[in-house]
Amino acid sequence: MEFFERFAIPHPSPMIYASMVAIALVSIGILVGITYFKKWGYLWHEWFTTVDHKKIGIMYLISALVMLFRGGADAILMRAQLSGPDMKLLDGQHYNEIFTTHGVVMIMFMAMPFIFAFMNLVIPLQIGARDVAFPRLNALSFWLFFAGAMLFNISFVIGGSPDAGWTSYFPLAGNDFSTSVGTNYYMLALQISGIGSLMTGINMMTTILKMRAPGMTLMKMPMFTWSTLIANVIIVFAFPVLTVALLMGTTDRLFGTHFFTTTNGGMDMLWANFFWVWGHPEVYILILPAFGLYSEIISTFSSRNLYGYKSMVGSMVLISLLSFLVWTHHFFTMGQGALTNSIFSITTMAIAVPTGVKIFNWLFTLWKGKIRFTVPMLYSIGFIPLFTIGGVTGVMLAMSAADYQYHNTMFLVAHFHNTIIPGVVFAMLAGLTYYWPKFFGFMLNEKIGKSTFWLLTVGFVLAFFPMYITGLDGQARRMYTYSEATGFGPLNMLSFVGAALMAIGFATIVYNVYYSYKNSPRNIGSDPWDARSLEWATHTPVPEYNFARVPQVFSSEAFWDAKKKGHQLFKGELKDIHMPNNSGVPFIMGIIFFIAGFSFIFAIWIPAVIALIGIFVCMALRSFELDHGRHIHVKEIKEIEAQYEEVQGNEARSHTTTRV
Amino acid sequence: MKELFPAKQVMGFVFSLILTAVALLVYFTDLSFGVGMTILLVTAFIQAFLQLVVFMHAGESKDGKSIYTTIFYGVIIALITVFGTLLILLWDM
Amino acid sequence: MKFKSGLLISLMALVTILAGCEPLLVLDPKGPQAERQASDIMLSIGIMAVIVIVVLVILAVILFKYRASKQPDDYEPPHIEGNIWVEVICIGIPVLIVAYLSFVSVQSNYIVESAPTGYENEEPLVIYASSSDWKWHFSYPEQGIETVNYLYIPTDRPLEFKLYSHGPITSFWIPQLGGQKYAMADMVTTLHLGADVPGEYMGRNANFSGKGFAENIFNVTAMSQKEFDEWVEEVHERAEPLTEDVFNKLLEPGHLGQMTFTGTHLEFSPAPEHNHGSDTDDLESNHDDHTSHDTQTDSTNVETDHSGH
Amino acid sequence: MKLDHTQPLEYSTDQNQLNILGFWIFLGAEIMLFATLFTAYFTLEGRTGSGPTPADIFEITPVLIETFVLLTSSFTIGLGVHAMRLGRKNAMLTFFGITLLLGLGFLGVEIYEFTHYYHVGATYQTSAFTAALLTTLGTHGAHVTLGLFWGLFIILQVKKRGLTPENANKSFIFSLYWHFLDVVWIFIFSFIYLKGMMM
Repeated sequence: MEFFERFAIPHPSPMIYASMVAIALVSIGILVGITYFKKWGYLWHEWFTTVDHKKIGIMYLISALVMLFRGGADAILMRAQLSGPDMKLLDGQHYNEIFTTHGVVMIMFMAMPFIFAFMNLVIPLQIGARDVAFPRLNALSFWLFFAGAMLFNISFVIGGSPDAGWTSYFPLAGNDFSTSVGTNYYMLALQISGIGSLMTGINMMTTILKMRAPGMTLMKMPMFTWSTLIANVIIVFAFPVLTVALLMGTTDRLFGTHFFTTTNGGMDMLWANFFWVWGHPEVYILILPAFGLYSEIISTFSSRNLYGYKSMVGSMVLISLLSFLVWTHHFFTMGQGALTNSIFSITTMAIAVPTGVKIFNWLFTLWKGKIRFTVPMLYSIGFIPLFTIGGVTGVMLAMSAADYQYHNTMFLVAHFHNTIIPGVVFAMLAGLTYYWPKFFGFMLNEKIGKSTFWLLTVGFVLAFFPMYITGLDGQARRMYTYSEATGFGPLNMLSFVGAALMAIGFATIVYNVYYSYKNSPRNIGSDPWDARSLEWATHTPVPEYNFARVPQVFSSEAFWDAKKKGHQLFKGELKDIHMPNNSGVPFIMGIIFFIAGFSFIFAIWIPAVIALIGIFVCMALRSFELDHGRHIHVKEIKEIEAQYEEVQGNEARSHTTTRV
Repeated sequence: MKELFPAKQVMGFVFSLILTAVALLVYFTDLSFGVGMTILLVTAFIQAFLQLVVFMHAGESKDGKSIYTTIFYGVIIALITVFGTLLILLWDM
Repeated sequence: MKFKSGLLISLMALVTILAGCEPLLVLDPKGPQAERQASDIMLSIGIMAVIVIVVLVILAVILFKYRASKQPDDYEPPHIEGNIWVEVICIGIPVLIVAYLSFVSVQSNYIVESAPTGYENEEPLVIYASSSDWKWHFSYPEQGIETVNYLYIPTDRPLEFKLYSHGPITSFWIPQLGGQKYAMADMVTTLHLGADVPGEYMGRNANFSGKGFAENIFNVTAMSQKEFDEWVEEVHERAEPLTEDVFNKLLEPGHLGQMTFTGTHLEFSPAPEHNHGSDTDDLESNHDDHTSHDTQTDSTNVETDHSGH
Repeated sequence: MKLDHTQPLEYSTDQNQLNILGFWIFLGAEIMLFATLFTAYFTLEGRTGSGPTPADIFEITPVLIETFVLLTSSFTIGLGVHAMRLGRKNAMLTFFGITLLLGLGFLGVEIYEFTHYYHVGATYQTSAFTAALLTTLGTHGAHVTLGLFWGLFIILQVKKRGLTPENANKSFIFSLYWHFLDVVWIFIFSFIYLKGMMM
């Protein structure tokens, strides 16, 4: 029986048992449902084996939304536990597990797939390409991310969740102080999804560097493409650091090495150092694509070209370099000398300059525009002041002497949520609303969308602004409880109210999708927002091959110029289009990685070794495989195009009236 | 047979052997730490550059610019990571 | 502009709540280090508030002026690439602000990392503060006293805290006396603090360290040097000596109340060898455990001798 | 498939060019991977706990052999690619074969070296220094091992299917990989071994 004991949860509670049952029931329900409706074949052919960037993007999107709710449930539990002094909703151990998984899920399994979703959905369209550079690698990236996410999410019902914080500082995360397998889950799940992210980085960089439509020079790329390029450069150079750090953490825990232990020469702060060498660039990986989306949206809905294109690009390049130069500000209080702190204090503040340039450029883009307050635009407008507050508190934190007082407090928590929620989450929701019609063929309801925005914004302000104050009043982060005497009670209650509002806000998104699916008209045309870049130049929903003819580009707003100046985007005869074949191997490799990860977590060596061999066999098979892809012939293209034109012909007549 | 051994590659190989021999000076002679490290840094980086240009043909295609940018960007970030970490964890502690 | 007013109302609500409470700990400093930090914080809040307000006002004006509903249907927004002077200003002003703040920040770094100003000529009181799961042990090597979970300090005298940990990384923090610093198992860090005003202050571990982290707090009482000396004498009369066995019991994970002992654990369980920010710092120290133990014991012996008189 | 005959075979299709650029970007990531390992090594080098120091365990002879063998293999694979560009399939295969044999030789010496460390009491679990050393060397060694299999597969494919654009592309990318491993070794040789023995 000893073998099975390690799978038990070390700190069970009724809540966990309930979730266990719920997970089992939902999984069984899904499996039975798919079997009953005979959808296995459909799923396998259309989704599990797909290499189409649009479908992979949609899978990222769905995963990100699911994980948003998982992480959100953690968040609301935390706020509830802290809503009053000496609350007994969660005990210390449970609270620790929850804030750990909240952080990891939100960063690695919500925000990352969310930005990958938009990169996948939009980038090939925006640069006029048929797919990404390595479609099958792209599928593998997704399935590795998915395997990592699933692995991490089963932790709380099998063996116990990690409980050392999303930063997992050693020695707390080492064997001496974290005796359950929780931190193994953290190490392996992040490792697997991290490899997936790295491959996406390589893939996207190659795609953008090599596959742009003719005429699209680097300085004629739309801003989202630029931001994606820079973000992926950061991914390529930051993620290997995480890979190595996780490897060392894993060997410390599983094989008894002494990288981060307190004995035999190990250095605990080396983990913190590596974690932040990756971790700080990571936040720019998240925020830069968000900046790109805002640029597209603000420009579209103020009907203006983006102001200061060159300085926008320059500031992003500068941010990408600076992002690797500031990591020490996460541990100013480690005890290094004043000189080091001064250097990193200055580099950190320096980031405010390019960021400030971007804020002003957005403001000047709005200037003299014709501003339409659609839902994506509301998020973008809300973003500007809220993110400015997040940014300036960042400058405050960068002052290292003062940081001695902010560090590890709720002030810090308020700051990074203040950048990530209006910065990243708002951008993702704006992008979701903005691109929804392109990929699903109908618009999300504006009215519900607006109430979502207001719920989230008011909720956000109520939830996080009080934390600035409690932080300055001495409330440390990650405390599961506090006494009445501290006086933190009322402000934390306010936070809880805000968090509840946000929860309602997120729920309305689901309702919106359902409502719009039922009620929204389908004849929206290919350009419902009167937008400016290439992705709107193709049909809605996008055909498999994206563009029947490769577009010819003359400016960074190719589609706008085509509409206004009469540039002709699509010239020449139709030709056969080369497309990659579907493949089941990425999905299978995802499963093998999952098995390998699981076996390592529980130190069950035989399946671990078999799974590792399986991975190499898959790679070897790939090396020998001959796969030249397939061609869509001109005749077929003509038929598909004709179908779209028929629909569009109907739309053209009602086009002017459907404009927002 | 001769066409299989182009002068460029042979010279590159000989030069890399010479660089290795120079680096070995730090082992076989009694140099101060500073001088030794300087020699190692210089030989290692020349050696790496040699491989990049002579053997790996980094600049030959029309993507040469992207390739050089990527590699140099990587090297810069790598140096920042190495020396930044040493500054934080060893030199200023 | 519903959005603006919503934001303003909530901000106002926060300010009201803020005003209704006691002053925030960090902004109510009782020592020179905390004072410097509080003034830095207030300065940056001021500058940052101006920036936020400027952005808000510009945004509000633009949104009001250029909203589509106000414009004629045939209005075509112009194509504007950018203006070099506008961009120079947009870069220049942030650069100036950042440069100024950097200057202040660097200056403060050196100030908080050195002995507190005002009484720098006094001999500093050295206190070893070490954490274990989830308590604080305060050793006064000069006085030959050790306390658990409470700290008595004299006012108007530099305090030099030597921080390390018997377990996970913790962070020693007394908000009203000054910012925090990490305590780690493999090295000793130094935190300079000082108290101007007698009183009771809250101190805690600020860095997450496991299950009992929330309750990992301690009480700080600042008093005049005379009272402090009296307390030392009293402890020597009344308290039990700290033996290795007792100390090892104390180290077991859990929570304890306040305790007082004579003697310090440094005598039998010395602080880690890598002693940052102190004269005995020896980077080339022997890696052999035995010799380093010996040197450590020697140095603590010297300190015990000091306290002998 | 569109063939561009003005370019060497390995660049001749769009996909081939994508593969080569993509691989260069991957090498950029590898630079960071090894830089991180080096960072860990430099930081932990002096933290030997109760275990041996670098000077205690390093031996110059095996290191010299490894260096020479790997440098030569980097040369021969360069010749292999050159032969490939001349269309000399057999010469190319010979050079690739020699390269792999040299790689095997390198691995053999490295295994000897690891057993030596084991015998003098420098195991993976001994100290932070040994863990960092063996992880860095081991990661490089694992790359070489993977390269041996990869190279073997490529030789088999070229033999079976001839010098197609695809195979030429794979061979060229493999040569990039191999040269890169040599570069990494130069840094290991200089900053781990020579620096360690100098002190």
